[in-house]
Amino acid sequence: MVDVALIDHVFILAAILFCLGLVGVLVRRNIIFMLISMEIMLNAAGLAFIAAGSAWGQPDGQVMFLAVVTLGAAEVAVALGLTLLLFRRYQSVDVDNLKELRG
Amino acid sequence: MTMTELHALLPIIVIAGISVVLMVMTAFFRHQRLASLITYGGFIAAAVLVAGQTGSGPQQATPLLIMDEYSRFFSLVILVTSLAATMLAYDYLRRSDVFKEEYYILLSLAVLGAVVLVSSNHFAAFFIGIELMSVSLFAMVGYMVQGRTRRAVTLEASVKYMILSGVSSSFLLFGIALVYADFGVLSFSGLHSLLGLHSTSSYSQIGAAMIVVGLAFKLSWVPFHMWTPDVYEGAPVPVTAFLATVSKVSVFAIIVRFFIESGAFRLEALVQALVWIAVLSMLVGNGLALLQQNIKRLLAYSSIAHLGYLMVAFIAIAGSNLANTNLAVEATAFYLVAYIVMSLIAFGIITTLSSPERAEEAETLAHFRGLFWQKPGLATAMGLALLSLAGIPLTIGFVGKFYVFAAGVAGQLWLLVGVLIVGSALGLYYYLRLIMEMCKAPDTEPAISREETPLENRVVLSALGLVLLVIGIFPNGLITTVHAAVAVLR
Amino acid sequence: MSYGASLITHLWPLVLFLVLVIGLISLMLAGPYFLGSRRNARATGEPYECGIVPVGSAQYHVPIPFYLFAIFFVIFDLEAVFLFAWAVAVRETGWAGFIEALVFIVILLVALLYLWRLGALDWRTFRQKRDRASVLLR
Amino acid sequence: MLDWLWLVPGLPFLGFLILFAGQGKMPKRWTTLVGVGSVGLAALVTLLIAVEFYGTPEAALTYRQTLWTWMEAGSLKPGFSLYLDGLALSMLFVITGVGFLIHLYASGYMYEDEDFPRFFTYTNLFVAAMVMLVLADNLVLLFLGWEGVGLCSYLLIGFWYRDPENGRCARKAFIVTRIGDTAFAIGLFLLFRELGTLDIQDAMSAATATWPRDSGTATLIAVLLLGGAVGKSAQLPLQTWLPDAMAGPTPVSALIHAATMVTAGVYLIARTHVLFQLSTDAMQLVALVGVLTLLMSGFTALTQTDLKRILAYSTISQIGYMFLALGVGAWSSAIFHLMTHAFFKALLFLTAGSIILSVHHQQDIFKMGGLRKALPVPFATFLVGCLGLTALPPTSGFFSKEQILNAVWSSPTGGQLIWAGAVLGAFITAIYTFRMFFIVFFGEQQTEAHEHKGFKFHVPLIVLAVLAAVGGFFHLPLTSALPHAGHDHVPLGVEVTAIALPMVGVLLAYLLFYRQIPALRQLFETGPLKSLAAFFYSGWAMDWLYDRLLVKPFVALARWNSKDLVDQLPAVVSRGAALFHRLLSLSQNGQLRYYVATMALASLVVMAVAVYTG
Repeated sequence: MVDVALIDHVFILAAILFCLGLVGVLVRRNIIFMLISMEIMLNAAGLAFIAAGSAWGQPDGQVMFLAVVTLGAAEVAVALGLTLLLFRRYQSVDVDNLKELRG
Repeated sequence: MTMTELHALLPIIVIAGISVVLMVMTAFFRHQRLASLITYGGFIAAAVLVAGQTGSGPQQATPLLIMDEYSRFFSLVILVTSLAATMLAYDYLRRSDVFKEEYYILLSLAVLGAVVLVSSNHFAAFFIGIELMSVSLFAMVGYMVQGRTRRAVTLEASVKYMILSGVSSSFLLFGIALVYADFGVLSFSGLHSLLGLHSTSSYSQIGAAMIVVGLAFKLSWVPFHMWTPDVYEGAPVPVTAFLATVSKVSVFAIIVRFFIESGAFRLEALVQALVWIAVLSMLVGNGLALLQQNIKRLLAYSSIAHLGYLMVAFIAIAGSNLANTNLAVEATAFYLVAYIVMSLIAFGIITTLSSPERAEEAETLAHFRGLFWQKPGLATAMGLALLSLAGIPLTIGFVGKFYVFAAGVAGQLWLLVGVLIVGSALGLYYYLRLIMEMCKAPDTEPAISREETPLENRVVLSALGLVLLVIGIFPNGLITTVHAAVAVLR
Repeated sequence: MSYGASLITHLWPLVLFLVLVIGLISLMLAGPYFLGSRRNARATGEPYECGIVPVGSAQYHVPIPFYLFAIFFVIFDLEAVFLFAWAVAVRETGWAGFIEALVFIVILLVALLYLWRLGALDWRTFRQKRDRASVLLR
Repeated sequence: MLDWLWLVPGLPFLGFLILFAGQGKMPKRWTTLVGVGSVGLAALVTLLIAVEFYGTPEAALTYRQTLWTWMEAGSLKPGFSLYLDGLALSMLFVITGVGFLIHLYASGYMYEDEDFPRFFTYTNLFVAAMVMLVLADNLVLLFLGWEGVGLCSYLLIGFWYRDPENGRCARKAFIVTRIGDTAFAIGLFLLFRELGTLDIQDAMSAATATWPRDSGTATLIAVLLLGGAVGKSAQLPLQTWLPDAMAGPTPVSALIHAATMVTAGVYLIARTHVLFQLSTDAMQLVALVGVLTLLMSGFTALTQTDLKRILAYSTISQIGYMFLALGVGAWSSAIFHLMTHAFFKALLFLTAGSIILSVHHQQDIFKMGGLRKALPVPFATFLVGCLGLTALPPTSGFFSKEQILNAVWSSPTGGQLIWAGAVLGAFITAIYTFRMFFIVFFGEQQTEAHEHKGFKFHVPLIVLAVLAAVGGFFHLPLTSALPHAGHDHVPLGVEVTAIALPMVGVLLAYLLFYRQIPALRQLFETGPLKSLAAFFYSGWAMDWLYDRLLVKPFVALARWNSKDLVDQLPAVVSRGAALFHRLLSLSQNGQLRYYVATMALASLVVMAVAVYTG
């Protein structure tokens, strides 16, 4: 491990971001906010990659970050389409409307 | 990139080519038959290429991907499965009123992801593969939301799948980042001399746990399984067929490789956690299926249970005896194939009986009541699949379960073996219940359409049924193949 | 070098960046205040929204093409990031890298072609397209 | 030619598949062709194999054909291999040869039946399973064949399922043989556990190497196997199902319940003779079972009035002779008697079928009478069959039974007393056989009779009659497969007694039932002998005894318990399972955010486990 203290700090930040995102997904009912929270979780992982990569002096972390960002964009692309349909169906973006499938 | 690497990557390039060609085609004219033929052709060509490379030894193509017997075997399995699933979907799509061609684009992208996934021995390729597959899949789950005659639950299923899948991907990624931070390596084999050996750092422990959590979601291990029944029920049934087979099998194949090559089995606490996940999967899956009335949900729960059975063999790999671990790896590979065959038949029959033009899927017991008297061929195939799922002798499912059982006994996993037996007994009940339903006298007003079964479905289903029986009676051919395929691991 | 010193050497560009940003924004806000003339017309107090007159409720339906374009932008923009990575290492990767980048761009082009033919880049609403088609047919 | 061995079980099985796929929609002509032809071809292949087999020196008379190894998981490698030796070949002769003749006969006998195709579907499956049982080279396959023939027997006894009585008989047969099968399965399992191999030949050679003479384990396994054999072959104390099994069509009685399946027990003991040789006690038990059964069922047959039931009891009695032969170590004599018995008993059953068909399904012999004129061919063939059953020289039955009786006299597990019982049995056999014969064919004609003529009826009868007459001169290739009993020297007086007593019996029957001497009849119709006869008639009241001893208490116990444990246990299990299901279902509440929460919580647990216990 190189530069232990710095990387620990960044990882604590990333972990906080990750938890914030997770809590956001849990407590928000608005699907837009859930998506934003999801993006925060993804970016927390991205931040962790950048930090780890720079700690090891490798470009791999940044490469992974690019992949993460692309994934985020792709997910959002599909997600926004679904959000529109959700809004059209229920006239709201509250995911708690979705409870037909159960049992 | 050298020419040999290019040659090794050729199957993947062909699969990627399918989606590009389809996009160009769709841009200028729409034609479902042509699109389907291009897809079939691409899958067959890729499969032939993979088969042609079999036996040529391991080939590392770029640091990300490895083409060895193991990845070739599973690539082949995925391609053949996808071909069958695509053929089964043709008639269903034809009768629905949405754009059809994009389905093939999405499907070939998902297959591309799956093949990349099983060929990866590096976290980057692993992650790209799994996400390519997942993103394509949640587009496919929500594929029919636009149709005029849509099922109301499709949207719900796709939203749920998307959100949960996104959350699980984040777990997976964060886990990878933690492991990377600890060791500075992203390749599986690079971790082998590190992971679990210096246990001082909790980074890699938490990281490995988070990776397992992320994968557990994709594999619907209990308690990460909750999306499974909802998505299976809500998705159009051809998509469910694909989701239940290709995505499960590819992720399971790679988790086996990851655990063996990275030495993650040395993390004893994690293995202990896996034992409890396996116990829960077998019990909860079967318990939820017990009185389930919706066939798609029933199959979802049963697939949870089957993934639990698979875990018995998976955990048995952790043992120290080399012969036993080889047996366990073989058992997982064999059971995966068996699981594909059985599930594909079951979902294929639901696909065949469904009527998308009325936004109705053959998912209630009423659809199956008296099927033996109305459509004896389909009912026989369904009966075979159910018997195989229940693990009745002379079917592929029995041999698979026997294999898993043997692996569990050899690894002395008595708890897991015991639960496996209890789970199988519970399973017998609901599979036979469905068979009995098919044997009953039909309702006066049959719920299923009286249409002729399309040729494509008939061919695929009889081929699968034949495989189910032939491997059930002569399993040695597959056993030899599996044996050769898994020998490269470790 | 002590930990504190190393932190400073790591962080000073960030600090500088922050200072510059704050300075620039202050400048931009303060400049008009001193330089601009003051008039009190009807539209002066209204928020400026890129030329669109803000009328009605803030919660109105945005046409779907807006979202589509936003998504296209995000995606194609991100793909450019990969090209950027290639551009950094263009000499090391050589011709092989060039061909790979070419393939990548071609695939992007195909996607664009697909979007174009699908009509996703068409701003008009469904009704407008239909009317246009009927005009052409006539 | 030996390579064609797999065709012997394969052809009937193919026939079964074709008939099954035809689902009764094929024309009757085709059904006949497939049903009879498949068995005929199998018989032909057997014949060709036999020709080659006889050409090779006897010492090398084994042949193993591995079809495929089913799977190899760990050390367990169950495979599908066929093993042919003299013993198996002898059985194949009987099964395919006699089986073919019976099939041919059945194609005429069953022609009018609406379920004609179903009949051949079952019988073809039966032949395939029986051949599999005989040719099996490992215990798994043996057990598969064993259960297969049991299933076919069940299906065929209940063939006319519309009469619930037939269903009851089928169930009885199934349940009673099941008791034996359970013992058999336990025995097989023990054998596998002790010797670690499923291969029969390996197991036999391992048995001699592992266990000393008269070892407890060997005795236990042998007795358990005997339990299976007793059930399948309807020996004491599990013999009660066979008379009821006559509810099936007569060709079935001939094929399954006389010639082949019921002799599976004999085959089993002969196949595992090494094991029995290790244990004197087990051998003694086999001999005792044999002699007691043959006496008991002989006396019972004496008083029966139903033609088929007489034959059924005589079958039990004759299999008793085979068991006796096995018990005294006269292995090849047992198989020899098995073959000759198959000839004359199949003949008797088929003839009985013809008679019954001619008199409009009348089975009571006292309502027939004087049929000699009306049915000349059955009369002649029945006579040959009766002579064989009575073992009068020079019919086939004479040779085999003489061998057995001589072996009993000189064997350590036999002895004079058992010999006396066996000879008494032979005497009784003569009486009841000719009682039946005289009553059916002589005296006053009681009923109309129309003989069913034709190729399909007469050819099997005549061929079987010839076999029953001259079958005693056949030489079975058993020398290498079974240990030779040694040449039995018995005193001349003993031999003469054994030959003479049946003749006396015939004479007695002649006097009683042909001449009907009043003094003798009076003896039987009055006093203690009459009640004795009633006792015999009821099959020594065995059914009554079982009913009182086992069935009634069990039913009473069940009834008394119906609200209690026995019923409650499954109910508790099912209710518990349902409750389990409902509880779990609550977790699937469809709420997305609840799912995320569960996931987050679970991942927290997994991570905590990984960190704090790692």
